[in-house]
Amino acid sequence: MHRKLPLLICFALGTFMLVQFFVPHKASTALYEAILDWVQIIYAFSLLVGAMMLIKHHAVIASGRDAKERPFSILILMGITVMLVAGLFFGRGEGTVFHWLFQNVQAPMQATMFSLLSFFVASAAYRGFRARNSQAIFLLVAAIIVMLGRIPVGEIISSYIPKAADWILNVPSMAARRGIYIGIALGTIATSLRVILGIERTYLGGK
Amino acid sequence: MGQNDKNKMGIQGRHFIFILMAIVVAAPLIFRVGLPLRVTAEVRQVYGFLDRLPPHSAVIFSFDHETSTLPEMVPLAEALLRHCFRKNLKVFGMALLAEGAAVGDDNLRRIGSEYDKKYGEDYLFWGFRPQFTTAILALGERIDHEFPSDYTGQDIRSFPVMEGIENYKDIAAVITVGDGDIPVYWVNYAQARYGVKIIPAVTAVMATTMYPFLQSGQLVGLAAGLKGAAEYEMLIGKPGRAVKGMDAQSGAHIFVIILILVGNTVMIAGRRRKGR
Amino acid sequence: MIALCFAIFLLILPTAAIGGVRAFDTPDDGGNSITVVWDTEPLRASQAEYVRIEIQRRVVSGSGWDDLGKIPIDDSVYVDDNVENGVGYTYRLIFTDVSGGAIIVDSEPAKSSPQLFNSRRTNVLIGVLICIVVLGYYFYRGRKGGFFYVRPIAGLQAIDEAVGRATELGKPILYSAGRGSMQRVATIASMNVLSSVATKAAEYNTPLLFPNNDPVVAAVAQEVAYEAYVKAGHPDRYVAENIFYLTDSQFGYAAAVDGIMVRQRPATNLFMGSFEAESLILAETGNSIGAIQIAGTDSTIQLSFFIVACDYVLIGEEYFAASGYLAKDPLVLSSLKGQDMLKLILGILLILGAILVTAGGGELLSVLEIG
Amino acid sequence: MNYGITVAAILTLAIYSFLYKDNPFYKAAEHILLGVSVGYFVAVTVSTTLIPKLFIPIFSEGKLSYIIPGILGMVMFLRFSKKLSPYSRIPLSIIIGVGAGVSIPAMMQAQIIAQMKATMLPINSLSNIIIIVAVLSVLIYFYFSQPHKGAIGVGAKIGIYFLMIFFGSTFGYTVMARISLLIGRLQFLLGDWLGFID
Repeated sequence: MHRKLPLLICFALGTFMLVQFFVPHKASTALYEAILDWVQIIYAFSLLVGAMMLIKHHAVIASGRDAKERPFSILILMGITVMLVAGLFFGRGEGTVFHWLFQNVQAPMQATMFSLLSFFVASAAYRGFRARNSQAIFLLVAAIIVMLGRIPVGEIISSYIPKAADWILNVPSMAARRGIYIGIALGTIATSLRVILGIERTYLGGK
Repeated sequence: MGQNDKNKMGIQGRHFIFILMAIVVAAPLIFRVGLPLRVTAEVRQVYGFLDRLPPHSAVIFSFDHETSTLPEMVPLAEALLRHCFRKNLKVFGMALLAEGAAVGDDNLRRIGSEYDKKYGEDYLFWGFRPQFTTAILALGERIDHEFPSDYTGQDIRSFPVMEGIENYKDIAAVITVGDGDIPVYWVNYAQARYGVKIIPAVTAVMATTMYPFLQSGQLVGLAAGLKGAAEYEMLIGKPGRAVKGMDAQSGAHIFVIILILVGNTVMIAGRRRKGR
Repeated sequence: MIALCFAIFLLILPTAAIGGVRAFDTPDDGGNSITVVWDTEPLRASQAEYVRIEIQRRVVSGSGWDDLGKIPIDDSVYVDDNVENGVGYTYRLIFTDVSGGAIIVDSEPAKSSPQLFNSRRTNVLIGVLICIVVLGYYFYRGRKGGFFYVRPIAGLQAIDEAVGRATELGKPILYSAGRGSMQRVATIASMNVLSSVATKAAEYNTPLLFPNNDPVVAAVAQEVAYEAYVKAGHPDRYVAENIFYLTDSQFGYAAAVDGIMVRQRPATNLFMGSFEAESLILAETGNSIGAIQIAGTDSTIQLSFFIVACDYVLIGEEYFAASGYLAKDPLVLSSLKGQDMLKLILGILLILGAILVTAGGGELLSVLEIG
Repeated sequence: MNYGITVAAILTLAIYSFLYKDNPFYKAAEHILLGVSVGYFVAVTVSTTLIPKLFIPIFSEGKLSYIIPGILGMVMFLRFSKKLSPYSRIPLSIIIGVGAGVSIPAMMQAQIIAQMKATMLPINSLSNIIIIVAVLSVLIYFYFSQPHKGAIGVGAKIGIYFLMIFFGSTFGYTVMARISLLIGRLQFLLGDWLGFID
């Protein structure tokens, strides 16, 4: 039952959603709206499952003996608890603990974490980005034109640079991306069809 | 032993580049030059479209990003929000990623108060919905069914700003402030299926992936990255942090280009030496 | 030309009646809607300056007119979304001019009904049907055990050579699957590549290091690698400790893998999977220790960095094709074949379309209008 | 004095300490971040999605049909049980089945038909020709049924160079994005915190 039923559900719902696209009749819309609701509710639970897994993982470490890792797992659990209690019971608007922690802990740290990349880009530019063949040369030249063309200095060097950047973005780069999109669209249609027909079962775990 | 020394050198060299990078960005922030900015056609299209909307048209701001890209997302959202509030458009906020919810609510209230707008009368924040495909589709049927209450938990039908708003047919444009693929989902599921106008305000990383939809007319325009925000700030005549950051952006681009050129020269020279 | 236009104008002017009001069931919808249209041309052409349009409606069998409101003078369409299906309605437009004079025009009665098929989406239906037929055919053949050819992929041959090189130099191979969870397609594909790499590593007795970012992926990888060693006939050479879970921190992972690279100096780095920002740090360090690097991923952004920092890169679909080829998975291969066929069809249509437009048949492309 | 900004600045610096090397301060900051993010996420998901979309309909509006997705959602938690975990595939199959069903027409409509139409350009300018050739050659590069020889080989070769231009422009924009993030953080440190700049 736990093997056959999911395949049957996939087939039934997949087919309904596919056909519904072509049918404007209200009878199909009502069921359609209900299904959209259901999916969002179940999906919200699945997100909570992910969070639970993480909590479980760190709860094990926090209660274990690994003195090196323990304090960090305890930090995670503390963070979760404080934020959860604050958000669920004491409001989320301005002036609340939840809002303060979001503004002064979560947001700045997350943004800083990503800004580390600007440093890594700089060192990789010197040590890693190599024009090792003609393809890489094309890539780097396009990159440099775009980088110059999108800043004021590019315009100062030559008025052709921003124009060249515009052209690259609107013509060859755009068209190549379109080719990729069409390929991805076909790939998605093929995968979706396999899911609906029940021949793609990787999501069920194991083949 | 020799190898170990080399590693140490490598790490030190890397630190040297890090420090230079910090200086290259920090110095122009402190000592501003004010290099002239060129406004691109893509950003002008966004501005022109919003500018031509009749007053009280409804727009959705969907905050489809996480906090990691705030330095790019907030200036973009601010500039576009200022324009919409100044034009007296009805602004509805929502988020398809959880972290966008707190950011969006905050932005709407902050910029709304700059223009004396009232929550619930001029603008409203609906909140967060997971599973973006189904959320985008559901808004095409009935908005008050998808969001029965706003972010603060009050009945959505109790707000006067919701009057006459049923689904996408009452929405002039969706502005998706996104740092990932979600703007593409808006195109696939809202633009194609319901004919909604989509305006992507995205991180620079996502810019190149928007062009195919821009050329095909599936997008109204494109405002990308801090540079896009700076251009928009110029267009609405309210230069802010994005404009102030553009000197630093210029400096850092030149620095990275120089590093690439020097790095490659060193490699070619090294190869020649080995060749002999 | 101008004279001709003027003549037509004069002809129309005296006879043009204001109105031409038509009401009909709104097409391609779920019902409860009637569309009313009228000509605005006579309004503009007329000498009287019209300032207002009002619209009213009446149930055919009923008596009184209900006010529906005012309409901007430039509009020529009104959609009434508040009607009952199957009931006849007559619409009345009242055009008022600046002096207060009004013209009243009634429409013929119309009924609303829901449609079963949205005819504006016929093009999508045809497209979907073609996909189902073509893909279905190849799925069927795949299940019957059909064989599908896949072109040689340069990056795959490079992996073989790179493993050989590590053996010659007596150095280890470093493998990373990035940061994707086990559900990600790119991670699943990575396990197929790993299986092939581990088989070779077992044959050559070259150490294979695989630090992981996700405990589940680490467990699966251990299983996959062990199986490969057994298949190669050298289960004794398998070292479970070499495939291990490191940390789930993004940059912490990158820093730790950096440390492994600098200390153990692998001759070959293989980055196969779903990567995020950490890819930059890994590829840079790998480059600085002079390792041969091969990457395969579907992330556009990371690809742009990998291409300039690695020796070979499997780009998007190419990576999945390579993995399907290695796993000899008939399902993946048949799907690939079906997609190829569709690409061929689209390519031909594209050329024909461009020629058609060039030859002046651009209006025909309206069949591709989406709605 | 605004304590919030000071706290944010200290945490920002703790993260930047990673640039020297991986260290306990960085690690602690990173774990606090992870904890707070998960807590935030769960709080927002429960209070702004599950409460209005599930609990209110069931408990205050009496819409009992919502009990079904509620139960299916709970079934997801069976993943934690070794014996019952296969049942968690039932709700999963709803999400996946619906996703598959809606994506087929959407892909056909938005990414194939609309994109094909936009590529069918009159062959009368260099840019138009390049667009058509680029789309075709990229499709050829990702065509796996023939070896890259002869005409197909030439097509694929052209395709890879167009791909390189795309990856190059993405590279340029990505560098731009990363630098913008640093600008934002330095504006915070130098402006909001230290007050050197406005």
